Amino acid sequence: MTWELFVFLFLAASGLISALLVVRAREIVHSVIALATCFIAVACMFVMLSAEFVAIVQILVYVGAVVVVILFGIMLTRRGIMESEKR
Amino acid sequence: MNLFDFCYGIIHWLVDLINNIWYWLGDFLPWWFGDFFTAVGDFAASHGHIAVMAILLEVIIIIAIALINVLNFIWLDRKFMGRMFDFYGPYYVGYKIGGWLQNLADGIKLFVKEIITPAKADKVGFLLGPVIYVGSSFLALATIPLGRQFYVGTNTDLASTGVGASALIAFAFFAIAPFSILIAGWSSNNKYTLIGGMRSAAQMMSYEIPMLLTVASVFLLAGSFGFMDIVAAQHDIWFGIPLFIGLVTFIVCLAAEVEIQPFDLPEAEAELVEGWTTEYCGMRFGLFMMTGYLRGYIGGALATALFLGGWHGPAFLPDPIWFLIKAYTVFVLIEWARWSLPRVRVDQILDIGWKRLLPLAILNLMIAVAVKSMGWF
Amino acid sequence: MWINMGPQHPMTHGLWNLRVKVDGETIVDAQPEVGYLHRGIEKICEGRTYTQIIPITDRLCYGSSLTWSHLYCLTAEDLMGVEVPERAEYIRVAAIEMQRIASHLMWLAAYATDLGLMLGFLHAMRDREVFIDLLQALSGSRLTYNYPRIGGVAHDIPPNFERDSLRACAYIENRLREYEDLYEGSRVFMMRNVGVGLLKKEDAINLGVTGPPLRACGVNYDLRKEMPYSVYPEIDFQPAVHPAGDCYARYRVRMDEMYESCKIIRQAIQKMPKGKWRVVAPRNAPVGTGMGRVEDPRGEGMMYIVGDGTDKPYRMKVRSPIFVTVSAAPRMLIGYKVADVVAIMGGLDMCIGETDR
Amino acid sequence: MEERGKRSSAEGMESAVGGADDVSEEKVFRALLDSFPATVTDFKKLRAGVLRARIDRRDLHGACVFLRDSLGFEHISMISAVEYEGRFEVVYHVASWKHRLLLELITTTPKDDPSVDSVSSVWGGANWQEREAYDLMGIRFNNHPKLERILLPKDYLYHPLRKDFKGGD
Amino acid sequence: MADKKRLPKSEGLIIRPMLRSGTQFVRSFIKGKPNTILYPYHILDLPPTYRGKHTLDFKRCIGCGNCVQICPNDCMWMEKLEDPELGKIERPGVDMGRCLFCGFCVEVCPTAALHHTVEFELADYQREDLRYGPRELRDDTYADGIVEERQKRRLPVLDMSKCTSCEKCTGECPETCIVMMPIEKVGRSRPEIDLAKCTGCEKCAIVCPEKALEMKDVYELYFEMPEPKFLLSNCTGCGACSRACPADAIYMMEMPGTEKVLKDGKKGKPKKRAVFILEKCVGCGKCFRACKFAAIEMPGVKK
Amino acid sequence: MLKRSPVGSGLDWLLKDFFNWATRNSIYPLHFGIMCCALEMAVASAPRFDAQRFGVIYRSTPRQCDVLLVNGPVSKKLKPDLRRLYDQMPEPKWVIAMGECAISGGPFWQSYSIVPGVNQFIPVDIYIPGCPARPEALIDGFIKLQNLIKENKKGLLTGK
Repeated sequence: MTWELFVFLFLAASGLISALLVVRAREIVHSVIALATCFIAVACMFVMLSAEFVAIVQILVYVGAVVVVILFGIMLTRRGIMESEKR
Repeated sequence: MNLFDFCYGIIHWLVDLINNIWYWLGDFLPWWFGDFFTAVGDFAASHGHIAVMAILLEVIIIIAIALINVLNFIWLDRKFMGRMFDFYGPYYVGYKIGGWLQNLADGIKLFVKEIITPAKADKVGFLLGPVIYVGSSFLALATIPLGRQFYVGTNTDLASTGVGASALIAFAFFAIAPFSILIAGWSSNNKYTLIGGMRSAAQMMSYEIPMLLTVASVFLLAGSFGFMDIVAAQHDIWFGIPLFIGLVTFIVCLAAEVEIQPFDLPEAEAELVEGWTTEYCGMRFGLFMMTGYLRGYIGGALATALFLGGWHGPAFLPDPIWFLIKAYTVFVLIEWARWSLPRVRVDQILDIGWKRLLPLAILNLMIAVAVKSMGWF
Repeated sequence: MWINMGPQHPMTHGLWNLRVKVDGETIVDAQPEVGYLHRGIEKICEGRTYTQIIPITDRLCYGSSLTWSHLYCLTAEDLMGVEVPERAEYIRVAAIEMQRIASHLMWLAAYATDLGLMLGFLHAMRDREVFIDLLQALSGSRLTYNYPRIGGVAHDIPPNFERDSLRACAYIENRLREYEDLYEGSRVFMMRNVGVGLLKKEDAINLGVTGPPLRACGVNYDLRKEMPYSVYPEIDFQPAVHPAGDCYARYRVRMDEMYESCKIIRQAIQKMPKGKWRVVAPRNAPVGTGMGRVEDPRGEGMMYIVGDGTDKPYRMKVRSPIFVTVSAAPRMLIGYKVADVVAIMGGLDMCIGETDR
Repeated sequence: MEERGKRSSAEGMESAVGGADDVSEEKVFRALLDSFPATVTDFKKLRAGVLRARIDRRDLHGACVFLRDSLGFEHISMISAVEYEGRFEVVYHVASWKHRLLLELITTTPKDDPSVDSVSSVWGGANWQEREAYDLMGIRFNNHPKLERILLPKDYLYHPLRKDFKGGD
Repeated sequence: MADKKRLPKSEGLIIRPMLRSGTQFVRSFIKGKPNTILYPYHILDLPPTYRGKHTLDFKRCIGCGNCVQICPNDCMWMEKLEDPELGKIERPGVDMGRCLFCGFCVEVCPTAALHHTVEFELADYQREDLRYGPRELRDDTYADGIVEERQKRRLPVLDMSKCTSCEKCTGECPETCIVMMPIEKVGRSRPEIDLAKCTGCEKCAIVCPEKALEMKDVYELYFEMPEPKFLLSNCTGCGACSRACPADAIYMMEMPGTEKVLKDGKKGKPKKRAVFILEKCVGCGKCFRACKFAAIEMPGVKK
Repeated sequence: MLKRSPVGSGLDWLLKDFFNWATRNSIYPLHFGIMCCALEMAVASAPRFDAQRFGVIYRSTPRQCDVLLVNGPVSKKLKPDLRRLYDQMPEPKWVIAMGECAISGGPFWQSYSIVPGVNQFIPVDIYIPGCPARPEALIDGFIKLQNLIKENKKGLLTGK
């Protein structure tokens, strides 16, 4: 029982839970937030495996780019968000 | 002396002090107290614990530096702007130090203000937006060194030169911001914030590419991802001189990344009320505003470390001062352009990004490759 | 998606609402909505005597209040048949042209903020103060001058006024060249303005657009030349015209007008005769109608007064140039980006005070 | 893009100021009378360049089309509605830039049926001015594309510029 | 000047505006002091004609109420008060919360008692504090210190109680602007002076044996004030208008033929009738308001 | 939230004067122009008068403002919108009625479409007379507002 195990368990749990939330979340933007959390958890695991470069690239590419692109896709396709609630 | 040494010394001094007190009191107390204190002393003076202490101390130092820099930056911005606009800027609050306390007053006032969450806003996103934005920006700040000794190393090895891929880490965390901005803009449930968030994300995404390409040329010349190595490689000549195109491209991209004037479409005051911060109030808005300037400082620091030779300078000033002077100069340069240029349009900004800056960045990369293959670096 | 811009919005410079329908960032429909500042000035004026109306017409347009009180005095003089002394006419012309420069500088400042150029805003505001100071010395107030009277002007010019106004003209001409550097010298400004908000000449004429937006479409029409009032026939100047019809042309026309106004001020100061500056106007107006037209900084201002023999007008109608020009705004907006709204609407120089009355 | 660099000046610009074919006041008068002999009355020259004519409201639209197309009155300056005892008068100030003329065209409408034909199809600039006249004076303009209140709230009950209006709610 | 305009070039990308702003920066720095006026410490010099808070000279003011009448916004009112020096008087007050600062009240004041100062710091916490009564406006020294823009004229002013209708002044006037006008039904005449022609030569005042014509400084007035129309048939001779008139322009004269026939056949005292000296009238309408018998008409004045 | 917690009360007890100092020295008015006085409001931030010396910065959104600067006549069409702007502002907030139109309706007080005075539906703290009020008068009003805040002795637990 070293501290690495605890950290790993924590990361794994958060990764799993957030992955579950990606599927289960009612609001689609929430699931994207959960996806980002999942990616970050994975990146942290890479750090634990001493693969710092992969971790950084994981954050740079996935969180910084892929998630944003997904978010863009959601917002541009779902007009309902923007059409609703006319002031 | 680095931070680890510093913590080591302090902890050992403290443990010694407590042990001395204990020895003095030892005659009057039962024996198991002594064992307890010895155990605590051993734990406190252990290598791992001191490392954790050092990290905490680093965090505090980083935040302190960041906050003081932000206060300085806002003050500098306002005073510089004021002289350019032919007026004083902040003047009476902290009269003796040139109105420097104005920003402090602003911050404290925002802290005091009531925080309103709009009724129709998405509560989670509305809270997470500033958290991610501020957190990622502080993380990006973490790896930027101020001097040869003044850096953050997370390892306990005294001879280390900081985190290996520190520059890459800084850029990775720098790149998270559009995500948080999109979340913040979407969850406010306001059309202006939504458009602002979309614009901001689009702009940051498209400017990240030329920016990373120029940075790649620097990595190529220095042969490392770490700030320490990059700065050390600039001992003879700044990278900004062979890679002048890269420097210019980088600064333009920085202006777009930190959303200041010619590229501040997301906060375009004239068309979108306050951009994606429209619905935020109180300290949340204060954090946004502060982090905006913080990112300005990060930008200046990055440009300094990558292109302008970091802390290298004549020896009559200490390294961190040189570094800060350069970072402030870059910031003032950006501010200068900011106050004398109008804002560009959203399609034009993408045009500039993709059609002008990307080819320039690639050209810069080719120059770097040429220079490297000539064997000059 | 419909976006409401206003009534509280930094773009509007006043109180009005622009509903814009956007597809992505492109405008497909626009509906200006005015009336948030409707004060019923026409009704109020029916309950005031002819003299008392002058300060209220001052409040018609906060950008160039002198033009409107001058227009009112012209109309009332037309109704009553009052002859104005020549010195008063020259003082009025000089004051109006100063007001025109101040108004255009205010426009420049507002336009600069619209485009995000804070420097332009503050410098234009700073230089506007020079003319505000002159008008303040002339009339005694900063913004609502209450200076023209039916049958002349309220006071004679103060001492040193000639010298100061000539200096101010020289000063502003230098400054205008700096502005040209600041605006046209920048690539970004040209990108934002050239080819934006195009209005065809035929459309402009049909939609009743007047003033700088019309002259920016290549129509050389200036009421100071066409239907000269006051002493404009004796003054040599050229109306500023630009053929392009876009935002840049509007900007250019206004800048040229400021140069022309400096010329007019110089001539008016030089030609100003000695003599009386005011005659006593009758209290009651005859039965009949009076009509006056002037070239406001924003377009064609017009007033129509029906008198019924008492000391109060029976009906007073104001034609505001911007009220008509705004109705042409959708024609300019459709097809451009949301960010162009500020450039186009800013280029029209909105003044809600006269629009809503 | 050539024009961007072109200096703005009045030269080379088509001048709207009148040419050789000046239409004098009498010519306008004669042309109007010839075309609408029954309805145009009370023709008068107020001062140089300003004319006045009264016209029956039935012929208003036709006269306006005639004015624009044949006589070159291309600009509508102002539409004002005036309430007199027993009648409303709608005053159109129509300007001809070419001939430097301003025509004050007055049409009368009875109080129980205040309606005239809309001229917004003739001059686009008349659109909002007619809406304003409807809003403040309550004169209905037939065939107007969108006759709504413009300055006052949509649910306002009165027409405030009428003489019998005292304060409203 | 306009010919030398530079062509709009944009080749400089962003260099020219940045140079321009940099020049401004350097200029401001070298000068050491920007354009700003440090307001609460340095106050801008305002022109003497500036229209700020009002000030009222109690001694000059005659309480005519012309300022109240001409105020386009009804923000002034007349307040009755007792002054130890001046007795019972009526003086105007101003509601600063509604005043337009248009300056008509100052312009119309026949004795130049009301003035605008250059004071503008009127901000207050309560709406009621913005109503400035006459006591708050009082400043008896201010009006003497300023140069009045309106011209003073020396004019002969008639004191009807001394006039004997001797007609000497008519013959003396070189401009022939004095005409003897018979007073309706009284049987006497009084000199009426055409103010437009009068040059202020003082000859009439010198020649007057009863000193009824006196030279006085009168401010020129540019407003046409309403003139009272007197209907003799309605007058009952109560004298209310004469008492109300702040400018002493109404005299009560005995009119022959109105005596009451007493029981013993003798005639009593003749009744008095008002006589208006319109040169002195300031057009305030107080007589109109004071008259209860509709003997005075004043179109355009509210009752 | 911070108010009610013991931490908040403690902070307030300790740093009351400090919070008060910060609040009164950083006044953000709403950038909301109605009529003539709006121009003078703009001039007040221009180089000649420079309200920024006192920490006055105009913000465009009501969420980030402390002061609602009503600078013109409020028509009946605008009244609900203005009330909404006021409600959107976070506590502590103040209202300045600038110019005659905002104080009492000004020249339009008899008009059928103008609310005679903004104090009929919003509590007003400072009245600045003037038509329009000079920029200096506005700055004077801001200084008086600072005095008002100082006299209220409110720290963290601000509001009315």
